[in-house]
Parts: sequence; structure tokens; C-alpha cells
Amino acid sequence: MEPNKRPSIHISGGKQTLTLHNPVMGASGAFGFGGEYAKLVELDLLGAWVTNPISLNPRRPASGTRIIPLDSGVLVHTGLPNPGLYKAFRQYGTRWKNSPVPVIVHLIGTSPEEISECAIILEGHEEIAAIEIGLNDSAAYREVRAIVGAARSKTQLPILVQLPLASAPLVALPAFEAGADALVIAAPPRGTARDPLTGRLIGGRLYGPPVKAQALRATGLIASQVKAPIIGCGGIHSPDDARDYLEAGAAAVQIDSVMWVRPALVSLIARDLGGLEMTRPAGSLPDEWSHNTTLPNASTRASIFPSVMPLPPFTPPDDLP
Amino acid sequence: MEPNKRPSIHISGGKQTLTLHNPVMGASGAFGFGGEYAKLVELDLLGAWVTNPISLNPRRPASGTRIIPLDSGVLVHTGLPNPGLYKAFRQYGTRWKNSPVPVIVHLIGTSPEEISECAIILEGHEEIAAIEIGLNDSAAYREVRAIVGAARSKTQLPILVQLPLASAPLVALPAFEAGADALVIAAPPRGTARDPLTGRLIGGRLYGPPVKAQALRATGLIASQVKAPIIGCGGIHSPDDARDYLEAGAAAVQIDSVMWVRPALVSLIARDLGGLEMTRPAGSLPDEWSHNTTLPNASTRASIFPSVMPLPPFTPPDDLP
Amino acid sequence: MHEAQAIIERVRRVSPTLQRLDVAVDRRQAEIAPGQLLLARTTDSYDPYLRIPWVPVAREQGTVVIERPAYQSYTPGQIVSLLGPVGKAIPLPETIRALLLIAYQAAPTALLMLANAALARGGGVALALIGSAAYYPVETLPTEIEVIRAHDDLEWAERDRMLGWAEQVVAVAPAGFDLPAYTRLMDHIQRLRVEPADGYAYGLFHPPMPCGVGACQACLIHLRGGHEAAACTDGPAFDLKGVRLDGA
Amino acid sequence: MHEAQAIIERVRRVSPTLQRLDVAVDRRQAEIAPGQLLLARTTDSYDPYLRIPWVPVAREQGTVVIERPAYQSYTPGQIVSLLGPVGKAIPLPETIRALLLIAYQAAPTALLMLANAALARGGGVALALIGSAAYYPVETLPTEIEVIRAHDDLEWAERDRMLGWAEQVVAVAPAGFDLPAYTRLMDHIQRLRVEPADGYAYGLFHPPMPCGVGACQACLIHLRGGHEAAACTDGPAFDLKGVRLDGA
Ligand SMILES: Cc1cc2nc3c(=O)[nH]c(=O)nc-3n(C[C@H](O)[C@H](O)[C@H](O)COP(=O)(O)OP(=O)(O)OC[C@H]3O[C@@H](n4cnc5c(N)ncnc54)[C@H](O)[C@@H]3O)c2cc1C
Ligand SMILES: Cc1cc2nc3c(=O)[nH]c(=O)nc-3n(C[C@H](O)[C@H](O)[C@H](O)COP(=O)(O)OP(=O)(O)OC[C@H]3O[C@@H](n4cnc5c(N)ncnc54)[C@H](O)[C@@H]3O)c2cc1C
Ligand SMILES: Cc1cc2nc3c(=O)[nH]c(=O)nc-3n(C[C@H](O)[C@H](O)[C@H](O)COP(=O)(O)O)c2cc1C
Ligand SMILES: Cc1cc2nc3c(=O)[nH]c(=O)nc-3n(C[C@H](O)[C@H](O)[C@H](O)COP(=O)(O)O)c2cc1C
Ligand code: FES
Ligand code: FES
Repeated sequence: MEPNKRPSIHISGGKQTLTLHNPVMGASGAFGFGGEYAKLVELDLLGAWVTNPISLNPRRPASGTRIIPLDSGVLVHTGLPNPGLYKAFRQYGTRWKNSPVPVIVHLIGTSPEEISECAIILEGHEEIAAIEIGLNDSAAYREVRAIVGAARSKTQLPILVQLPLASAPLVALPAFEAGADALVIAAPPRGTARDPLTGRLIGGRLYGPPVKAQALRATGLIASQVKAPIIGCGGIHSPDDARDYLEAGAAAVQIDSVMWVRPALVSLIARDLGGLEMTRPAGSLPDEWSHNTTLPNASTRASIFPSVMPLPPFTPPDDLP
Repeated sequence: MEPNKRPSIHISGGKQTLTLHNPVMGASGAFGFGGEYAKLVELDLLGAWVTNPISLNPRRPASGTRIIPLDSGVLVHTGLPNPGLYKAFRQYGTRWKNSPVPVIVHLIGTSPEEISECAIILEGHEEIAAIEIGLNDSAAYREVRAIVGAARSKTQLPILVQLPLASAPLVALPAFEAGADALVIAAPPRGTARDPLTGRLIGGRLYGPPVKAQALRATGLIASQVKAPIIGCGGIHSPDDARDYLEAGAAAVQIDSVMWVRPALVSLIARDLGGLEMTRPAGSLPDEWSHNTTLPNASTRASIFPSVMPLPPFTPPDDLP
Repeated sequence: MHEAQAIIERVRRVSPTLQRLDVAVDRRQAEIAPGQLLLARTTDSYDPYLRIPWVPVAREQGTVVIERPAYQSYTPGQIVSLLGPVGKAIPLPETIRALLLIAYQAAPTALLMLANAALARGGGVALALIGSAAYYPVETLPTEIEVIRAHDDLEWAERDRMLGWAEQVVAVAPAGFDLPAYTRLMDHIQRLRVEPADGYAYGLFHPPMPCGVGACQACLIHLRGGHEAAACTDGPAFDLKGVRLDGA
Repeated sequence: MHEAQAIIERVRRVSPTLQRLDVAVDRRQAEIAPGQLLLARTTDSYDPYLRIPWVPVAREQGTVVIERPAYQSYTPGQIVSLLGPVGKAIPLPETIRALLLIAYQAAPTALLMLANAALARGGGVALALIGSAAYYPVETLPTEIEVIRAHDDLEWAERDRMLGWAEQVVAVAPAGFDLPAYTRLMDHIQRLRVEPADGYAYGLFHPPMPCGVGACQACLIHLRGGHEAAACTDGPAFDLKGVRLDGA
């Protein structure tokens, strides 16, 4: 691995600090429980990765698990199945211990009581570098304070709070004041779409590039209002997407469904943002490096500008404003 | 024109009633001020159309008007230029009078005072069938009540209130209680994207099919909580999209950017939802009718199901559950 | 299991509705076994967003043969991105004598590589094309395969004879209709053989697979005993004896 | 101005970087004039979402010729949806003798139909290809056009002579860089002719056009006198004397 050129990011909470050697993390819900992506992406390039959502008690999958393809995206409805926190440690604890980068456990933030209990369990485990709390879309000021506060009172681990896109501007401040060490903006927004197989309207999480514009806006708004470190998340599909979040005020980013559709981009994004070597190594196969992967679709998009149409992309001369 | 098979929709407010002979309307911001689409779509098929947003005083276009292509959508930043309400009447009044279907004026809901004044002006004009008030994303409970209440106290016209997607679940009830006769869910959501021409992050309105899942979800939620007639709006690009809103609880729909990208679909959607004749007329050109137009992209999407892959779409036998 | 680029080397129209692509794949993906999938991206656009499952109908010397609808457009020389092999091979006995394949309201595409493997081992292969599958263009199939076509559902004439003849049965039905289809298949089997042997009847499960690596939890199949398995890592073929066919 | 289907009848590679499509269009769109656009959808996908502007380089008998980058893929027989004609014709005097066209850091595509119209009226046509435009493959141009190529900006050698020679000047520059480019052009012109005549210098404005009918307000150009005009209905060509070149 090449030397890391960008300074590390420190997120301190309680008595412990989460150190990210790269601003790019794998997001909850897309990355799996136990490093399922270890064979597909260069895990050690990432700053950290977040487990799929875990509850205190096991959750069965939704009886109607559904995947609905949308334009440039997908709606996913799984019911957030997970083995519960105790069994998750038995099933995945060794893999978490062996992870080359910090592991953050995502807790489903149902109630203050449940979160307290989970925080106490996690407290004893050195293989866990931080907690991320997921909030329900409908959680408002008081509930957010109670849930985050419950975790804060029980753990010295850094606490990240992932905010629903819809309520992020409203609950960012209470989450921060109640003890969040960083805010993740945002969780995948929820939507409704018709399932082509059953003909029924289904609710679920939305993934894909179209999520980015809204999450980036929320990141910009909240970064200007709340003094917490912000982690941008939503629709990142290229190094440029990730850099947009940093420019809007985020200290780091989480990437989600791009891992499903173009896992090779994960390393590219992490290398780019981490200041790592981007040059194509001599003798490498096109699979391993492609300039083109940084700009999917850019050539098609450029076609809405007819004047520049049939020429290669051009750089304006220096003396033009 | 074929006979209308679906019963008309009545939205009553003050002493006047807005009657829609078709549940499909043209939305503000996409349809223009004065029936610019009259040459491209069969205006008389629509239930009504809503003008572009109009303020009391003229608004110049944003100095940085920007259009940013996104995956399956677009970000539009215009600054909502308009000639102001007085001049709008001079410029477009005759066309509003001559419109074959009701014209709804969209007012930019900046302050209660401005809205009062606009409502008073509109009151005297028979060519206006209703008012639609657009709210700012940041307008909360108190401000929404004040703005909608100000209009209600000054006009007998039906009042539609178009809610921002982000705050719709929060401000639907105050808007209704303050006198809204129908709620439009939702205004195009706002987002941020990088302008490829200037390299700067730009805020603006988001259009395109990806908007639908979130607006449909908000429609379902609000329809189950607020007893107001709901008008669904966002990402409608096919008759099926429009029908999804009706199933989620909407009484009518507004269509926006599909007019830009596939104007021929407007008639198709209105005919389908209005119960009008859909059969392809003998001798018509393919331009005028296409089964395919109802299902853009459906064949590509179906390809994620490998088992049904190389066969034509199939109907499950009746005796399967 | 990895992501690699592949090249479409040849495009052949094999019937009015189908075309086949010869795709040069990298060494590890060329080892793909019957039942396993490749997840393909063929354009730079994110529409469609999820990768498209490609189930080869044959493989040979670094090339796999992919069957696609004729209305789609592919070009020789076109470079595609493939993720895979996804899933496990369908278990096939070393000395299979009689293999019954059933395509129920679905193309038999995902069964053809298995058919070839059984033929190569000297086994007899019958393929029942039921419902819409009866419209599958049989001229594309190896002539050694005995084809049975039936328009009306699982009540086909030869059914009980074929189920008795077969040492192993592998069925495919479309996502969303797989459980009811396999339920009825198991009902028929149980009526013939009091309790079918382990590994006698397999069903293929092809739900959409966003990730293909067991991470997204979107392709879970409910197994007897109250646990779940991911179609993408433990399937797509499951011994139907072990599956909760009521889906609960 | 309406929406209609059209058929790509022929696809010709005219240079290493360019191809030209002969597109059979309906009667009203076949009447398209120099400067007007067609807004095209070539796929069922909504990615890309907005229609792509097509500016014909020639028209003849129900067919228009469209110039596209060579790396894009089109098929003879392909059906596309076209919206148009969008905008107004570039005003060209009936008896033009000397027409100067300037492509500044942009392809001259949008100027070629006007060049042909002027040649047909017996006029002389000069085309200045400035900056990146100098890489435009001139072998595709009618030989009657005098081509001037300059890599360095608006300081090309023949500039003042050509501006003096021309009865009319029409320039194209890429969206986003149009105002600064036209500002400098007008500076040069003003230095030569104290006050240029009305209709002497036109600039083409090609901002993205979501609607093409004047409804979305996304393509407004600021005119002198404090009002705006839509590039899609009042343009794309504007007399540069009437445009607020500072953009305010
Ligand atoms: C207290 C609490 C805390 C939570 N914390 C987290 C967390 O940490 N992280 C996380 O990701 N999730 C969290 N959630 C869960 C989240 O809200 C979802 O329930 C979860 O993501 C499962 O999603 P699903 O789509 O798979 O199932 P469901 O949410 O059960 O899917 C049903 C959805 O469909 C919608 N719907 C159905 N029909 C219609 C219709 N006609 N119109 C409109 N909408 C319709 C419903 O509104 C509903 O939201 C939490 C939930 C609760 C109650
Ligand atoms: C009181 C009031 C009432 C309104 N009523 C209506 C109405 O009736 N209907 C309607 O459609 N609109 C209404 N609006 C206007 C609306 O909020 C927008 O201002 C308007 O739509 C113009 O949008 P624009 O994108 O063209 O310009 P602007 O809104 O001026 O665009 C700038 C936007 O970019 C965002 N931005 C810029 N840089 C960044 C960054 N780095 N990160 C994140 N965000 C960034 C800003 O948050 C800002 O929202 C109202 C506004 C106000 C103040
Ligand atoms: C066909 C062709 C078109 C080009 N178009 C552009 C262009 O639009 N903008 C630009 O800045 N450079 C353009 N270039 C320049 C090349 O990108 C490169 O910078 C240029 O060729 C200088 O290197 P050289 O030594 O090969 O000439 C073009 C080159 C060629 C061959
Ligand atoms: C090649 C081909 C494939 C077909 N596939 C299906 C199918 O998958 N599902 C279905 O319900 N019908 C299918 N059909 C049936 C046709 O849609 C039509 O219903 C059938 O041909 C009955 O009409 P007929 O009298 O022409 O046979 C197919 C027909 C053909 C010719
Ligand atoms: S496809 Fe993601 S878990 Fe199987
Ligand atoms: S493109 Fe919509 S107003 Fe010109």
C-alpha cells in the first residue's frame, strides 16, 4: 500500500477516539455484517466500515422482501433482518477483530432502553471502534435526544448518529447536543414504489445516484449550522461525488450501493480521496484501473451542450473569466 | 373529444368551486405562464393547469441560471423569474381567459402580507379558477398558518397549497387547518449539484422520475393523516405513475417535467386517467399513439429477473396465489 | 468471485426471439459451474441501476455463452463488466443416469448448462417446458434432450412417469412465483415417493440480487428450522426439502 | 414546433472524430432553418434525461443531416423522437456577399447550414476556427468555404481584415463561455467600426434547453433595456448589439 498523503481524521467521544486513515467508509445496510466485501474491495484502503443495522433482539426478514428497480436507482425493502447483538458477536466477532480497519457497529435506534443495553454490551469489546445509531424517520426532537443521550451515558465509544434525510435539518442539533460525536447525513431516504411482481405499493429505502443532490444539500445546510463533524452519505458513485461532500462541509464520507453495482470504484474513490497513488501501474489490466470509471456517463451528459458537442472536452483559456 | 367517463372532481373553497373534468393537471414551474404548451399538448384534455410561480413584484432571473444534468433527472436553478402579478395579468390575462380548462395561479408564498395583497388582486378576476400557494422549504408551523390564513381571509377562490417535499408531513396539517382546500404533494425537492460549466456547487429544484418514490410515500402518509383532498405531484412519467398516486390516496395529480422530455405522454396520461378512449385510431401515425410510451424502460428493467428473461412478459395462471 | 471486464466476441441470432453472445471472460470466471450467475453491466449509464444476471448456457475455453432476448442490442467487441461467479453450483451426482429439468412459466436458460453437464456424464436428460416456457424455441437445444411441452400448468401428461424415472429433478420458475410453483411440484413428488430423498428435487431461486455477495440481505430464502439463506451465496439452487415453501 | 418520430436512414463516419446521420423527419420538421434546433430522444431510458439538441448541418427533401461524435452508437433504421423546430432562423440578408462565421472554442456544427445557405445565394463564406475549434476536421466542409485556423484565441492574424470584409458575422461559443467570448468579439468590432450596424454581429446562445417552448425559464438571455428573452423561442441567435454582455 502506498503511503497515505492526507492527514488522518479523528472523531473523539467519551474517552475514546476513532481514527480514520482515509475519509472513505463503507455504509451500513450496503456493506454487510462481517466483511462480505473483503474479497471484492481493498478493505484496507477504507477509513472504516459500518456493519448492517443490528438490533438488541433478532429481527426476521420482512415476509415481503422486495427489490424494485427504479430509474437510475432501486428501492430495497428487507425489514432489516439481523441476528441480534449477542448472536452477531458470536457470528461475526472474529471477523471484526481481524478487520484491517476500524469496525463501527450500526444500532437500530428503536428506544432509549434498547440503545442503553446495546451500548453497555459494546462497551466491553475492543474490536468495536465506534457506534453508529440509526434513527427512525418519524423520530423528533425529544426522542432523538433521549436515544442519543441514552447511548452517551453508557459508553466511552465515539457515537455517530445517522440522520434520516427527511428530518436531518430538524434533528441534527438535538442529536449533537445529546452527545453525538459526528453526524452521518443521511440514511437512505424512504420511498414507495409499485412492486412489478405483486402489483402492490411497497415502502423501502432508496439507493442510487439520484439520492446525492438532496443529501448533499442537507450536508451543506447542516455543516453551516451545527458544529459537529459531518460524514456525507448518499448516492456517491465517483471520486468527484465524494469530493463534493467534502466541499459542502463533510469531514468524511460513507459509500453504499456503488459497492453493489461497481465494486471496483470503491478502491478508486478511496485512493483518490486518501491522496493515494492513482497512476495506472505498468502492466496492470484495464480492470484494475480505468480513467473512465471516474466519469460514468459524463460523455452522454455533455451532449446537452451542442456547441461543444463533437470535440473532445476542452479547457477554457486562462484569460477568460 | 370523446365523452368523459370518470366523474369530475370538485375542490370547494370559500364560495367558489374548482371543477376538474380530468384528474390530470399541468404543474407550476414546468408548464409556463401563458399556455406555452398549447401547441404541443392537448390542453383541453387536462383538468386544469397551474401557472409558473408569480410574486407580487417582478423577480429577475438568477444571475447564475443553471441546468445541471443528473442521472435520470435534472437540477434547475432559475431564481423563479416572473413579471409580478400586475404585469402578469397584462401579459397573460387574455390567454388565461381563453384557456379551454381552468387556470390556477401559483403564488410564491413569501409573507402573509404579500399573499394577502395577491389574493385581493386575484379575487376580482373570473378567468382565475383557483390559487396555488408555494411555500418555502424552511417555512414551519406558524409561518405556514400565517401565509395560508392570510390568503383564506381575503379570497373566496379555492386555495391549493403546494408543500415542499422535505417538510410536507410537518406542514400539511397547519396548511389544511389554516384554510387550504387541497394540498399538492409535493413541490420539486431541492438539491445541490456541481455545475460542470462553472465548477461550483449550485442549489436548485430536482426533476425527473427518481422524485416519484419519495413524493408518493409522502402522499400516502399525508392522505392517511389529513382529511384534505390531496393532489399528487412528482416524477410522473406514465399513466401507471399517475395511477400510483391515486391508489396512495390522491384525488388528482400534477405532471411536470415529463412535458419537457416527452410531451406526447401528457395526452396519454390524461386520456388514461380520465377514462377517455385509448384505442389507437385507424390510420393514425405511430407518433400519435404508441403502446410503448406507457412503459418506457420496462423491458430493460425486467431484465433483472433472469428466469423470465428471454420470453415475452407473462401473466401468472389464475390458480396461483 | 470478483469484478472483471469481458469482451463480447460473437453475437448470433439463434431464433426469432433469442440471441446468444460468446463472451470472453477472465480465467476465474471461465470456471463458472451450472447454476452460478454472472452479474453484468453493459453500459456506463446507471439506468438500469442493478447489474443484470447472466446465466451461461455453455462454457468452453475461456468463453461463456449467454442467452439474451433478440430485441436487445449487443456489438462484437463490446466490453462489459462482470461480477462473479455468484452462488454455488447445482449439485449433480457424478454418475447421473436420468435428470429431469422443469421450466415452469420461465425460460429454461438457467438449466441448460446443467443439461449439458449431465449429457457429458452419459446421463439421459428430459426437459419439461410448462406454460409460457412451451414457447421457448427448442431448435436451440441439444437434440439428445427429450423435450416435453405442456401448456396447462403442472398437470402434464408424462409427469408421473418422468418423476419416477428421474434420479434428480431441477426446476426453475420466475421470481415471485417460485414458491407456489415448487409447492405444487413437491406435492406431486410426495404423492409418488412417500418422502423424497435429500438432493432429489432442487428449485432455482432468482430474486433480484443487488450485491451478489451476501451483504445487502435482499435475496434471503426462508429455510426449514427458522433460518434464512442468501440466494446469492448459498443458492441459487436449494434442495426443496429444506425450503419453507409457505415463505414464512 | 411539435413532437414527432424520425428514422435514422444512414450513418456515415466522416472523420476520425465525427459521424453524420441522415435522418428522415416529418414534413414540418423538414422545413427547419439555419440556427433552429431539434431536441432529440434516442432511447427509452430517462438517462440522459433532457433531450439532446441536434443542429442539422444540412437538409434536403424530408431529410436532415445531423453531426455527432464518432464514439456514440447509432443504427440505420433506429427510430428517434424529435421536438422542433425550436427557435428562430438566423436572419441572413437575401443578397449576402460576404459572411464571416466564427467558431470559438466550439465545433462550427451549428454554423454549417447557414454557410450552405449563403453559398447557395452566391455569397462568399469564411469560417474562422479558433482555439479547440481548430481541431475540427475541415475535410468535411464545402471547399468553397475559406477556412482560417487559429490556436490562440481571438487574436488571429486575418481578424481585422475579415471583420472589415464581412457584411455579417455569426459566432458560436460554448454555453457558459459565450458572454466573455462575444464581449471580446464586440470589442474588436467596435474598434473597427465605431458603432456596428443592427444585424451585423450575431452570437448563438446554446444553454441547455429543458422545455424548448419558453415555459421553464431556464434559457433566458439578458437583453439591453432590462428584459430577458428565451434562447429557445427568441434565439438561439441574438444580435449582439442588443445583448447585455455583462450578463446582469
Ligand atoms: C423506532 C425505530 C427505529 C428505527 N431505526 C432504524 C435504523 O437505525 N436504521 C434504519 O435503517 N431503519 C430504522 N428503522 C426502521 C425503518 O423505519 C424501517 O422500518 C426499516 O428500514 C425497514 O424498512 P423496510 O422498508 O424494509 O420495511 P417497512 O418500513 O416496514 O416498510 C413499510 C413502509 O412502506 C410504507 N408504505 C407502504 N404502503 C404505502 C403506501 N401505499 N403509501 C406510502 N407508503 C407506504 C410505509 O410507510 C412503511 O414505511 C427504525 C424503525 C423504528 C420503528
Ligand atoms: C419566503 C419564501 C417563499 C418562497 N415560496 C416559494 C414558492 O412559492 N414556490 C417555489 O417554488 N419557491 C419558493 N421559494 C423560493 C425557493 O426557496 C427558491 O429560493 C426558489 O425556488 C429559487 O430557487 P433557485 O434554486 O432557482 O435559487 P436559490 O434558492 O437562490 O438557490 C440557492 C440554493 O442553493 C443552495 N446552496 C448553494 N450552495 C450550496 C452548498 N454548497 N451546499 C448546499 N446548498 C447550497 C442554497 O441552500 C440555496 O437554497 C420561496 C422562497 C422564500 C424565501
Ligand atoms: C481531433 C482532435 C480534436 C481535438 N480537440 C481539442 C479540443 O476540443 N480542445 C482542446 O483543448 N484540445 C483539443 N485537441 C488537442 C489534444 O487534446 C491535444 O492537447 C493536442 O493534440 C496537443 O497535442 P499534440 O501535440 O498532439 O497536438 C484535439 C486534438 C485532436 C487530434
Ligand atoms: C415465441 C413466443 C413466445 C411466447 N411467450 C409467452 C410467454 O412467455 N407468456 C405468455 O403468456 N404467452 C407467451 N406467448 C403466447 C402469446 O403471447 C400468445 O398469447 C399466444 O401465442 C397465444 O396465441 P396463439 O393463438 O398465437 O398461439 C408466446 C408466443 C410466442 C410465439
Ligand atoms: S444479493 Fe445481496 S445478499 Fe444476496
Ligand atoms: S428551454 Fe424552457 S424556456 Fe427555453
